[in-house]
Amino acid sequence: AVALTACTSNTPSAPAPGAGGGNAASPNDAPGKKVTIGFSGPAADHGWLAAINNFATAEAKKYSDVTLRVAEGTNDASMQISHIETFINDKVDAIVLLPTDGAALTSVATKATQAGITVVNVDREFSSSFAARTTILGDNYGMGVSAGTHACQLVKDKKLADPVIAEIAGIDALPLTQDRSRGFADALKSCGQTVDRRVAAQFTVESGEAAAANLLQAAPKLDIVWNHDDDQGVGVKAAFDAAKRSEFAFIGGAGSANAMRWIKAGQMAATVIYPPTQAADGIRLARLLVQQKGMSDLLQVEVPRRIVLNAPVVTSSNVDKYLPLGFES
Amino acid sequence: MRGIVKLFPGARALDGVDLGVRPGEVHCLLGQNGAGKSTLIKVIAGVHRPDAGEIRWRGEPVTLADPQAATRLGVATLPQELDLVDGLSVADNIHLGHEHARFGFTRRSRTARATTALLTRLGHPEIRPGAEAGGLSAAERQIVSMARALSHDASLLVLDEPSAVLDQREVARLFTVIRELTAAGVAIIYISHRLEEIREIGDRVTVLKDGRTVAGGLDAASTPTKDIVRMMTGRAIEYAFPPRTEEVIDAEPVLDVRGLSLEGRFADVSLSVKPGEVVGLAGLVGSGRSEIIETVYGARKATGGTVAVDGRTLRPGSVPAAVASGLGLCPEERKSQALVLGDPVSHNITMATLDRAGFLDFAAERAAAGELVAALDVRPSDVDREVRTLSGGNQQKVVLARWLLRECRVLLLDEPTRGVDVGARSEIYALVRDLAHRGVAVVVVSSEIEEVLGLADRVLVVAGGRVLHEAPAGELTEHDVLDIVLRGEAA
Amino acid sequence: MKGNRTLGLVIALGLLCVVGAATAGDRFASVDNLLTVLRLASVIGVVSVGMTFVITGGGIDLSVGAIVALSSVWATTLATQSMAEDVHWIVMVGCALLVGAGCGLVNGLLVAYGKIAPFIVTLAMLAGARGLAEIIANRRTQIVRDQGFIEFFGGSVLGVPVLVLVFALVAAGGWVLLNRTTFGRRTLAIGGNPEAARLAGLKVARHTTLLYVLLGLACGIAAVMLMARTTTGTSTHGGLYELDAIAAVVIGGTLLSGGRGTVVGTVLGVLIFTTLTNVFTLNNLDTSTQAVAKGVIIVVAVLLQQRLANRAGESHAR
Amino acid sequence: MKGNRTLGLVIALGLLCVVGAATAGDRFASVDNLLTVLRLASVIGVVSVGMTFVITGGGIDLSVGAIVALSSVWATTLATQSMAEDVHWIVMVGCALLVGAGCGLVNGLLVAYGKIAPFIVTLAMLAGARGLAEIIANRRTQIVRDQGFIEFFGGSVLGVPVLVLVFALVAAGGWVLLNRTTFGRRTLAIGGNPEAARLAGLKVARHTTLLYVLLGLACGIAAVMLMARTTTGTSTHGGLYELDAIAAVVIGGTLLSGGRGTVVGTVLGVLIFTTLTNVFTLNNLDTSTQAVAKGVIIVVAVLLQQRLANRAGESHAR
Ligand SMILES: Nc1ncnc2c1ncn2[C@@H]1O[C@H](COP(=O)(O)OP(=O)(O)OP(=O)(O)O)[C@@H](O)[C@H]1O
Ligand SMILES: Nc1ncnc2c1ncn2[C@@H]1O[C@H](COP(=O)(O)OP(=O)(O)OP(=O)(O)O)[C@@H](O)[C@H]1O
Ligand SMILES: [Mg+2]
Ligand SMILES: [Mg+2]
Repeated sequence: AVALTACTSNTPSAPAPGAGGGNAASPNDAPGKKVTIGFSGPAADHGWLAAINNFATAEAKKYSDVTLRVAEGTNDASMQISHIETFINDKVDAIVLLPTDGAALTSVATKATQAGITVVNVDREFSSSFAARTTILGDNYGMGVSAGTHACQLVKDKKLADPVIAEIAGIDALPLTQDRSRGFADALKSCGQTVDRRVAAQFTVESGEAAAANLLQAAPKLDIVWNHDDDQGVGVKAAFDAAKRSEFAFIGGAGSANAMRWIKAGQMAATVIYPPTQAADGIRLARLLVQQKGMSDLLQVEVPRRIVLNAPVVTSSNVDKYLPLGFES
Repeated sequence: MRGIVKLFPGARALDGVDLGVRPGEVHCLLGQNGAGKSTLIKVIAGVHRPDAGEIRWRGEPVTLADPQAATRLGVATLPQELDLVDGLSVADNIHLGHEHARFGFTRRSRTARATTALLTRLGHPEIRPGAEAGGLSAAERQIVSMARALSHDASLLVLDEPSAVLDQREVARLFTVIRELTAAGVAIIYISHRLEEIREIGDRVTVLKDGRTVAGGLDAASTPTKDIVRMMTGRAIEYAFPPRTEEVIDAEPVLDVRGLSLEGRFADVSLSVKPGEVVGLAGLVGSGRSEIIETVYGARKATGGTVAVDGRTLRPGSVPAAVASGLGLCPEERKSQALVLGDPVSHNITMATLDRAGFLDFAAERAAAGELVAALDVRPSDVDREVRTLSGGNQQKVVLARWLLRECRVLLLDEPTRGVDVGARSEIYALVRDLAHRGVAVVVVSSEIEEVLGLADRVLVVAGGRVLHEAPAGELTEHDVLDIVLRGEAA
Repeated sequence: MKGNRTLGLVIALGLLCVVGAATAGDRFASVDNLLTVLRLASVIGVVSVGMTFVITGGGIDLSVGAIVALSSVWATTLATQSMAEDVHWIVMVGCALLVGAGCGLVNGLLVAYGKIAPFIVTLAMLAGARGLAEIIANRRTQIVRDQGFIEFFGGSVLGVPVLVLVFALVAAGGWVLLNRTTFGRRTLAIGGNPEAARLAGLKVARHTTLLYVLLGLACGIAAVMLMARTTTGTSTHGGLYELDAIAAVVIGGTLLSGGRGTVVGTVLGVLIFTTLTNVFTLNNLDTSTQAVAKGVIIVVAVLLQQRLANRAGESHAR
Repeated sequence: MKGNRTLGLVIALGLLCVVGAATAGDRFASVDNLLTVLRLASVIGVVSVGMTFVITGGGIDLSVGAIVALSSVWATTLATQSMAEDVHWIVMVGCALLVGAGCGLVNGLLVAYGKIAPFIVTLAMLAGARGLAEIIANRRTQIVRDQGFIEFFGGSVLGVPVLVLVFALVAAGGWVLLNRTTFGRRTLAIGGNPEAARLAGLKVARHTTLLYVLLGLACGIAAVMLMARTTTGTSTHGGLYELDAIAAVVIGGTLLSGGRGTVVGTVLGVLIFTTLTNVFTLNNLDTSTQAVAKGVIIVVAVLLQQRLANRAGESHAR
């Protein structure tokens, strides 16, 4: 798996043209055949998704041979299908698609592939492997596992007997939230623990604050809290601070710059990275695919079919390494 | 019907009413405002269920559980508060609930034909079956309601104040239709506050007072007016207009309207009213009188001409400007244009006196409202009661009270006695005169030419959106006015 | 007035098309793109036609999106799908319609006989139905396995996608029902003046209930269409449909207070919103700018349309 | 009637508290938890009080959430924050209030003078303001750096959190304004029968505009409170506030069609919803079950309350 083929600069406003990211520069960046890429993702209604968008557009700007078409972000599968249909009508060369729901977008993606368009599937996987040329997956289940494993580590390190473990999930109706929770629960099971309290927020700062405020009342004493999303984490943290509660280890998710800074300042135990650069990577890969180039770090001349991103845990011991990668949300 | 009782929260609307109606007769129902006439009608129509009493139909006891049941029996009603659906066409309104249809699909040409036939019978072939009811004038709406009642081919037709907004000509047409119906054996219950109508059309009279039958089956033609009025009100009332001011007013006019026009409605209307003067607008239904005074008031934006109060020209189309300079309007349709039905009487009375920002003084508000309610004899005299639950005539008094409280200098009255009983009517007449004495300028619009002539000092005759004639009221007779109007219409 | 109102919408749509063609050229003015717009409009369009009836009848329904979600989920459960496998995919369709109509019935009964404000009833249904959908689906996306179903609804008849055809049928049926039947007349009457309607002997409560059932049925149809389009049933389907549908209905000229409704206006309203999104996408506007532009365009369009209606109204009066 | 209606709400809230205490014991019935509930209720509560006025006056506002978002974003931009650093954090507060009132003014002018249906105007504002917020914030969460601001609004006075105090003040002010001033009375009249109000000489258009400005101002206050609570300003603040606020207002007994409004009812409505969520969370219910339970509880509560009101009404008549 390739971890973070991201750019050096994490702020999209300061793109480094032609730079091949932290990984070795390669002749692949040299301008080639003109490529039109359509990009469609969910409504950028929270920080991580906004970062996805920002990284994607910034990445596209780096290449003089890439024209990016961005469809309106939407949470309605039907609407997103019509965006893809528009791209097909438009005869774009490639489509980078972060579906609102992988299964729901599968058939239209298959149609695009059949129309000869290179489809790159990002983050939420299609239900058919014929729908996309390449799939870049953030690992939601793995993210839960990472968080759970780290929690188990904490239990062992601190020698907690009968610890109270809480989980603040994101939008509960989304399959990705279910995957994260499942991963978390499975990892905890391995060290004999369970989730004692679970609340769900809406991926927004405000809902995070409200959910956390209620959670704190529900549990007078907490040992470990895993919050799925660092963007809502800003609100969660505000609730903790307002209640002056810090007796527990606070683990985050996604890996925003805010979270990293808190870790550095000792206000947070850890966060699990869920890279918001996936779509940007998708655009790079789409360009390579259309220009029929391979990935320079691989001996393979073809771009792989499936790339699963790692979900590393950031703690105070390695935060300095990851801080530059934290996204501002 | 025997011993009908109907209770409302806080009121005994009907308290043992007896009523017997024979086929082919016109049975008149008389009573003061709030006597319970409309409530009784609603019981017959199946709208209200009586709390006690017995209803027999052709000798059989029946229960009228809902309006459908009444319709099935052959009862059709024309309710007092015109209940038309604004968004529907005239034809659809008339046939609502018993549409001409096949398999649920409306048969439009048939409906239109039936509608035209009904309207022609009522003398109004010019009302288009396809016109939206919302765009009709009050009188036209009344006609449509009447057509609606007729469309049922009922054997008992109940008319609750059908003539309230109609002029003489219309009333005459209505009577022709009623006579046709009675000749065919249809029974009619007829409610009106105009006693002369009762004499003309009625066969027998039942008088209600405070929810009880005080007299039933009186002969309509021979019972003396005095007796009827005494039975209704418990006292004798002279049904007469108060004397006019004799002295010539030589003050400058308060209200001065010059060349006022509203495109497509009326043109070049000039009128001036001096303090203490009562000016009447006479004319037939649809002649544009309501629109003229609404435009004077700023409720409609004039397309030409000026309105000046005390020599200062008002901003056209601004009601607040008009009110600020002392104008007040009692509009034609009290329910939709004047009252907040769900609010208490007191709030409705003080509504026009809220223009200053600040805190409310409840005690003062209730006291002021209470005083006016007492002065105008609004019944019941409870100022906290929702206006909705007041009878029609009492609602009208509430609107009047609003402008009395404001002490406006020019009062515009559009059909001020619509639905008001004999007693209250003479009270309102006296009130208007009294106001004039105190220097208020009054403009009165009424479809009863007699009322305009009796009440006003000076009369303007309006037809087709033009002022045809202006003369002191004393110099005109009903006949003259009709003559002028008809000649004007012909021209 | 009514004709002018519709004319205003047609002009707005026309202008939008002109802008689309001018800025995106052939990419906009192609048959394929037209069909894309129509397909997108179909699902929300069916819901909006149903919503026209409820709003015309003096009600409102916030639960349409949730009902769509619940119907789609229920129709794609393992049980339903395996039954459909044994019998025919029509079972899934029937299930979706039944669930939709059932939810509508609950709404209708509570509004008409429980006498609770429609806003509250359907708000409760919004929460309840979506919650139930999540529970049934266990928050997973359920995939439609029946290829016959997908092929049927994903297919075309004489070049017209079946989805668009369904929308056209629903719209035509809705128009006839509202304008040419006693049911429609009564709906207008009940919305415009419920008291008068009662006096006229209409069965107001029963009729009101029927209106909600009708809308529920429309939601069921929309769920089927969505299942075909996305090949899935999930509790996240139909998100914010309530706003979209009400917006289309109101922009179309139906009075939110009831008593006046136009199916043609609703259809135009839906098309305007869908075309707007399409033109935006073709012109590569970013989402935030789109939102701002959308807001401004709505206001300007309605203002213009009102001017137009007034002017026409005046000249009519002369 | 009105008293009974409020009584019904009080009983509903009381029952909820009993259930809370029974199922969650001391965790529910503690001062801390009470304050938590109140703090949660504060932000949406302020918006709902403002909404009461607009709805009572016959309007509706779908843009409240978007206005909250825009205000919070505008008040936390780099420019505003550095100006606040130089002067005082009151600058941020002023900025939020001004932006809120400004948006309200635009809504009001378009409704009252543009004569566009409030639903459409505020729908446009919903899209526009949120889009603008996203553009200004570049979809980032802007962190409030001024500690003075956070400490002030995060603090307590005599054990009562400042946020709760602000809510209490707004509610009390709203109550006085609606029930004890000519402004409130005019609002009722205009909502009850706008034509009658106009013919009685009230400045209907100006007053209507003011109502929207008032609500905009409330949104500005809510934005400040949210900034203090979350220590951030972002374009995602205020999500679905329109539904929550309207729901609280309507449950509280204000007529959606205007003409009748109760601030006390609204406050109770907000408290009921907030307490419900709190009790659910204390009992560790999952969100789907919460949603279903919420739907059922709303309907049952309103039905019960109506029964109660009717019975009381009858006994009153005897
Ligand atoms: N819904 C109601 N609730 C309470 N009281 C009512 C209601 N409807 C009517 N009333 C009362 O019943 C009494 C009779 O009213 P009704 O309308 O029958 O009078 P009416 O004889 O028709 O008077 P008018 O000549 O003014 O029309 C009045 O005192 C009125 O206030
Ligand atoms: N909003 C409207 N739209 C179309 N026509 C109208 C409207 N209002 C009034 N009219 C028409 O204008 C004419 C004048 O009506 P208006 O009400 O002023 O007459 P009027 O003399 O007061 O008679 P009355 O009030 O007794 O009907 C009528 O023919 C009426 O149909
Ligand atoms: Mg009456
Ligand atoms: Mg008139």
